[in-house]
Amino acid sequence: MLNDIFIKPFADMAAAPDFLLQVLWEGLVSGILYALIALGFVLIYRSSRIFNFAQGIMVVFAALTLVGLHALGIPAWISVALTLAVMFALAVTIERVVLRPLVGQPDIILFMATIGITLFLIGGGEIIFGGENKVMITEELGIPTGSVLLEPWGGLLILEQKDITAVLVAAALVVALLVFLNRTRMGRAIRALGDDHQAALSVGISLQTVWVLVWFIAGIIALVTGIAWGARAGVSFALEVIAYKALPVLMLGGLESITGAIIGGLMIGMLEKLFEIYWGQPLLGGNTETWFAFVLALVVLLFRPQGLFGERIIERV
Amino acid sequence: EGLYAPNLAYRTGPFAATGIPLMNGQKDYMELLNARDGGIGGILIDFDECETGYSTEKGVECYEKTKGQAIVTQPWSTGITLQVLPKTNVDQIPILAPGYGFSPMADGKVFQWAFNIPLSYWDGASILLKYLEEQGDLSGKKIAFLHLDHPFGKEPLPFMEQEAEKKGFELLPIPVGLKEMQNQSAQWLQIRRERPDYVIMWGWGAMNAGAITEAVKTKFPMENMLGVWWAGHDADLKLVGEDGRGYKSVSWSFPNPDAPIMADLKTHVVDPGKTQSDAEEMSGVFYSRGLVISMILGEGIRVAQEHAGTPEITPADLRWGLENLDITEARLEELGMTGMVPPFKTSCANHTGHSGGWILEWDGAKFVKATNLIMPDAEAIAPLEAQAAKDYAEANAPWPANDACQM
Amino acid sequence: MLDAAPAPARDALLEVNNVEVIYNHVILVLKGVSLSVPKGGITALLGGNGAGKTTTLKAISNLLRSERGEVTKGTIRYAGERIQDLEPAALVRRGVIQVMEGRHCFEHLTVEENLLTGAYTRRDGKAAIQSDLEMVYAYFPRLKERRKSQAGYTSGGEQQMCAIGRALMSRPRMILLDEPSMGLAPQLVEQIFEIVRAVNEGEGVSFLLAEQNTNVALRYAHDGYILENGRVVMDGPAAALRENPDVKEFYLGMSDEGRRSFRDVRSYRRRKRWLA
Amino acid sequence: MDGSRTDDSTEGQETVRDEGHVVAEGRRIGPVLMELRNITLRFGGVVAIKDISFDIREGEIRAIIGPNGAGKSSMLNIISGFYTPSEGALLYRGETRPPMRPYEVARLGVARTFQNIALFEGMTVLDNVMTGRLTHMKAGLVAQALWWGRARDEEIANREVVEKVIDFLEIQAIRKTPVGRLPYGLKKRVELARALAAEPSLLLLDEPMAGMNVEEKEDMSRFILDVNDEFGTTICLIEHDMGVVMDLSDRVVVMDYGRKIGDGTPDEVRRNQDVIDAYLGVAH
Amino acid sequence: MLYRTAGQFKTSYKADMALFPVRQDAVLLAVILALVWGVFPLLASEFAFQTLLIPILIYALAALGLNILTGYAGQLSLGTGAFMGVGAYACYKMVTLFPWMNPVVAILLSGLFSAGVGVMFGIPSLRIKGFYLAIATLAAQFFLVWLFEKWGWLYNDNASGAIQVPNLDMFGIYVAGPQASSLVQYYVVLAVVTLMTLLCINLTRGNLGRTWKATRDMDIAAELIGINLLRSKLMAFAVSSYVVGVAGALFVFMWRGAAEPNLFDIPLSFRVLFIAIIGGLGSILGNYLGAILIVGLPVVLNTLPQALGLPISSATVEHLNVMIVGALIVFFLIIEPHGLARLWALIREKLIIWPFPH
Ligand SMILES: Nc1ncnc2c1ncn2[C@@H]1O[C@H](COP(=O)(O)OP(=O)(O)OP(=O)(O)O)[C@@H](O)[C@H]1O
Ligand SMILES: Nc1ncnc2c1ncn2[C@@H]1O[C@H](COP(=O)(O)OP(=O)(O)OP(=O)(O)O)[C@@H](O)[C@H]1O
Ligand SMILES: [Mg+2]
Ligand SMILES: [Mg+2]
Repeated sequence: MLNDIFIKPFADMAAAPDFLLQVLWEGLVSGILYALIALGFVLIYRSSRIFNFAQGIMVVFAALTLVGLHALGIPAWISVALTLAVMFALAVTIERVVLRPLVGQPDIILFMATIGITLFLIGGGEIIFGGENKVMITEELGIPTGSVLLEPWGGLLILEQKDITAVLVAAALVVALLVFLNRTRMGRAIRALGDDHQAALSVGISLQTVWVLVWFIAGIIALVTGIAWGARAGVSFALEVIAYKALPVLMLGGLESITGAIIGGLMIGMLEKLFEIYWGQPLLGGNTETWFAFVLALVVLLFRPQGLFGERIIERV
Repeated sequence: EGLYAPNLAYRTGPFAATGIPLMNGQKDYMELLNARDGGIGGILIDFDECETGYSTEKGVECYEKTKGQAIVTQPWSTGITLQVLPKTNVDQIPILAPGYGFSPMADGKVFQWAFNIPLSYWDGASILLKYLEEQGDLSGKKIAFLHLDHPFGKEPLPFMEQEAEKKGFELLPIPVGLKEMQNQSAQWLQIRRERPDYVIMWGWGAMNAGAITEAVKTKFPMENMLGVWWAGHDADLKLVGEDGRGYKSVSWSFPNPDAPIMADLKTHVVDPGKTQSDAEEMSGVFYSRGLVISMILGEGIRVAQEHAGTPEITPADLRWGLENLDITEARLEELGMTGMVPPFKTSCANHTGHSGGWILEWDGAKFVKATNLIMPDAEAIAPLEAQAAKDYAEANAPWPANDACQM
Repeated sequence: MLDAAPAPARDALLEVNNVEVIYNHVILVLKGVSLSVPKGGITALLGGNGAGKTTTLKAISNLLRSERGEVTKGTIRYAGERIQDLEPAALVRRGVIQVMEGRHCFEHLTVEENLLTGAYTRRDGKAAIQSDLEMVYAYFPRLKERRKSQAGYTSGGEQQMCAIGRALMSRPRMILLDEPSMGLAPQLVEQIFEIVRAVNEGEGVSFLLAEQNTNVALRYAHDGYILENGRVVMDGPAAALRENPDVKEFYLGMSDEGRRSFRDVRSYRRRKRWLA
Repeated sequence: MDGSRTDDSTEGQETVRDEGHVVAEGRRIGPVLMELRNITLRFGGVVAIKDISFDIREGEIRAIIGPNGAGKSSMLNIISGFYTPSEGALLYRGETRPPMRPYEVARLGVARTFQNIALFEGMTVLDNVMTGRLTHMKAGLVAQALWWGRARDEEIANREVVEKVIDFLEIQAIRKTPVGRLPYGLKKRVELARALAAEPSLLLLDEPMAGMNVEEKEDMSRFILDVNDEFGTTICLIEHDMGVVMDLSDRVVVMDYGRKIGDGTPDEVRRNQDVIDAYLGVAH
Repeated sequence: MLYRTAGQFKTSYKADMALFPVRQDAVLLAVILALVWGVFPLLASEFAFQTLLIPILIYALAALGLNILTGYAGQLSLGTGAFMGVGAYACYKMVTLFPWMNPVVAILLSGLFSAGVGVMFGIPSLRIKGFYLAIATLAAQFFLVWLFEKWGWLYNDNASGAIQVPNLDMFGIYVAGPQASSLVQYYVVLAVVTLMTLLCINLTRGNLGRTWKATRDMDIAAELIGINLLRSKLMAFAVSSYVVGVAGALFVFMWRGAAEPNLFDIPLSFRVLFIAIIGGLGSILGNYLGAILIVGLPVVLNTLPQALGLPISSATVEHLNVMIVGALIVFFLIIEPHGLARLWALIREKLIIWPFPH
């Protein structure tokens, strides 16, 4: 028993290093995708302390819109532009209809509201696009689809080119966001807003503008995520469930932290894969990925209640 | 107005993709009967859908809602079937679960009201294994059983395990959680590590697309991958097209574009714009399976009407009808459905009919029959069925058995 | 003298006319408040707890909405323009900014970042903002010391300064100051009011300040209004108010023989004449 | 301020200084209740309190004053166990108090109010004050669930105590209003009520009169004095209004930048040059 | 003036602490009780029992449990579904292991198990706050559901992996399982729910209730006035999970008749959360109002198109449902973030001062 837990798994890893690499790579890629969703969360949380549950469905929605538009015979890149327009419209509507009337309400109320939005989008999306699984227009977007075959230690390592692209794009996004938040006036406003929106109002920061902007950026991120993930497993509402994985990622990384989202994403992506392959499947009957991330996050939180990179919780009286 | 035959359909949620063509097929068939023959036995069929989204909870709600006037309930999910199963003895409504549900339902003496015509999951598993044996002895081989972690996916396990014992192959069950259908990299990494000789897939909904793309990605030899009939959806394989060549799926139904019924459908349903389907979908396996499913119900009703001597049949009459189906080649001819389903015959003791099935193969663009009809291994299945039925009845005592049935 | 009529407006910059405010649709708080702040003037808004000072200020700066409060009657004009329906942001751009009661700093931002957010609406370039930052630091050296620490961890007084400094950063024409002296050390109070005066005289910024510390407030203000549960009960030039016996008694705690000791409070109890 | 008060309070302070338990102004000042020895408190880099020692005697009113950021609140937080000092020791009734969770300190009979009001916004005034009695209620889960026997009697008994406090602080009128809606000043009063309800032996007040006008300050003063007199409660308060501090307190600690720059009777403090420079300024 | 409170004076604190200080409330309640105990059962159809009455009660109870944790003690939980599951599985094991056991007793006992599990997952709540804590509960959610799937012993290793409620009788009447009549089940549920509600009302208005609210409103201050946070929070987790667990047992034994693991998955948790929040956090009444809305609405919406004879496919109806529910959630949050209960309270306030505006 102990042997199965502490020795065998590592022996297996050593035995087939190429396979280990493959596992890590798979973990990395899904980790990146979790992280991308988490990014959307973070941004919105930063600006309004809103825990935006709708991020997941926004991913689906963006992807479906893109595919749907293209299905109407609109050239890929134009559909991308149009999709962005749609996401912008969405941001404006949400701000007008949902956020504005709920200014200053307790976090949990806004959280609920975003769940409301989620349901609304699910229903609407199903009506507009239908429930069938669709193919992401990968080639049309000029994303390389082949796969790179490496042979470390004479083994086999399969790297999908589209995954590589996803990784690169994600990296770029993160850098951009970091700069935006910490270096720009708007970025400062966003963070201020998250701290105390009353005060923010009083110094003339306009909730409307900031929120629309933030939700729009979240929309863009959603689109990127949608493309990346859709390229892997087609586009359908089943995709929404991956959104849950973003939650532990957030917690692990810290709700306010962009870097946290990324590092958390990668950590969770890889660790859950490793655990599933080397412990879960042999010892626990598999499917441990459904909970591992959460338990991991929980354990980490026990030691750092604000997550690895989250802002220190200020407690004063 | 007409016989109320509700269908607990799902055109929404992660399973809609595979559900919709079936639902369309079922619906169009009834539309056809109504439009062409004015229903069955002169009475219209009120074929109405209740949306479940494959959610067991919603399904039960639909059952409760419809059971009042319905002559039949078509739960459309093994989960829902299992939950309404015990109720049917009380409500006395036949469950029609063609090709799904609880395999032991074949034992009509115990499950008086439940039908899984024409093949049970255990039949399906048996056929697949027989086919594989034709390719070579299974002993010492390793078979991965990639299944949805859900009552549907677990259903064949008892039989598979028994066969593994007998035939001496290693069974490697790999569950796919509802949340992982889209992202099965973990499962496929496991497959890559375990290097099984075959992968048998008990998949449904988004899981199929996920599995097939992963298989292609990880370069698993497609010809060694086989699925249950619900994992043989054209759209899922169109995702990978050429790369999917060689993938197989057992099926008890097959599209036949030249069948007279297709022509009738065109004139009576498609042209009047009564269908929600389209040409591409209608040429697929699932749509035609939808037709067959409704055909089974239709035939049940017809037989029941003849027996009852009135078109206004009761659920009880329908049960008699479904217990006395005899779908011969000749009958299929009359129905204009030649080659779309193997002939089969039910009885009060045999609620499945065990029609047998074909192995279909994806040729890169569509499914083609790869074999002739293969029959399930009855000797292997029957005792298991009997036992399971008995256990079930005990667990749910008091459970009335149909002792009137002398067979 | 005791009537609630608005003071004769000598080219009033801000005019509040008979404003009524209701919270949560049920709680009536302001029952027709009228006041006016002359251009370049310092006007004090005095009154006990719950009198409605904060509410009045928020009504002016349009911060009520997010507290489920609303102006149900009356008009508010700034530089002759009706500002009731403007966004707070728009107001700030017009030069009206509020320093809120209590310490509303951005906890997780550093003191300096806090100050910089004050300049959010400004478009006149980094240089100008930098020089103003220096100005603020000149006013509050303490802030300069703690510029790099998170505002959430600074002491009450430091946060108060931070809030005021932040307001100055927006180059306002009119500042609504809510209880600036609350929780500040006496020196600091004087200091802050000195700053208020300096700013008022230097950059000609007008002030409307809600204060409990009547004593100081009336020393620095030009004129004042006294609010008692939602109504203006007295108003006039600060000097006059300071001399008013009632004000002396209830707000300055003076009686004819000078200030009474807090130890003696148990032997007597002040009673308000006009709300007997 | 008016010279008249100086002499009699000096006399008071004289007696206090000689031997611990002599009647000062008809009020008994007992032995040392809480002593702080060489307390130092650091937050990462920031040194909030540097090696401060002082004591609080039973029955006295002890004031802590000092410029903003001096470390007054932090000092209170240390006494009430919210911060644990980096160095130094607390002695309660003579023996060193081991590091405790705040709630344990509260059960020792230390109650307090807060600089930035910390009421339970979601509850009515009555409930808020009732929470003050928590430490006195023992009924078990079941009894409470059944609203029976001990649970009910306790509820009523404590309710009576609370009502007394409510009358005492003259907040009967708002008994059933949610505190969220109360104006600042009243909130402060409710907070005091909550602290009093616990019938503490040591009462810590962090700027009880901030943001109040004279009239309200006088009311507050009255309450503080009455509590101190009638229940003999020891009080330690932080206040910026010199008038109040000088009039009410028996002894005053002056802090500046975390250091103690003065300690003694109001008059001593008022005369202390460092204090004048650092804090009082010319105004007083 | 319907709601005149003037003239109703309290002469003793006891009277003042009575459940219904205002007479009209008591009357109203009496009417409602009469309805649910007497009138509904007589009039209700099988369909009404199965899709409205029984589920509304059960969901309301679950929401009540959640409300104790989230509404009163301020600990956001997204794991309600799983805790209901624990209750259900515990009950299933008990009745299958000890067939002699009285089903209602079994149901009440099963709550203890979920309470235990609840406490276990509640322990982190001392350090972890707010949304971060939600993760602890999500961990519970996903882990437990996974366990329900993997741990064959829980469902007696039957092939389907689902639990089937056997026919259980009490004094010769079937109360659970296919043979049980809806009427009987309705009364059992009603009885249990009524009892639970009463107990919860007492807890929340008493000392414990105040402890929880204090913890919720400002935990630092709470600790500083002598509340042992860990104890208060764990107590909340225990009580809440107990109620939720009982609700779960009822859910399966008195209503569903069978359950597969993913029935207890996150959508269930959310539905209960909706009910609690739409109904009003920190209120007892709210749970019922919320349940009526969230459970009743889809049923109504589903029957509407046929009633109006609209030619909408049931799928579209379903989507519209989802949309409308989503929209309604937002809508209600906007008109009254503190939920239907508060809405009622406001109306009441208005009634009291009616006809005078303020
Ligand atoms: N958000 C709110 N909801 C309901 N009532 C409120 C709200 N804010 C303030 N009030 C009520 O409005 C009245 C005036 O409050 P306000 O804060 O304006 O008084 P104030 O003069 O600023 O008092 P203080 O000097 O203590 O700040 C108070 O009685 C208070 O109860
Ligand atoms: N939790 C904390 N973390 C970091 N620094 C702190 C913390 N609490 C207090 N400080 C620092 O310690 C110093 C003293 O703070 P404290 O609140 O005790 O001042 P104070 O004397 O109460 O001032 P005021 O009169 O303005 O309330 C301040 O500089 C503050 O920044
Ligand atoms: Mg105020
Ligand atoms: Mg302080």
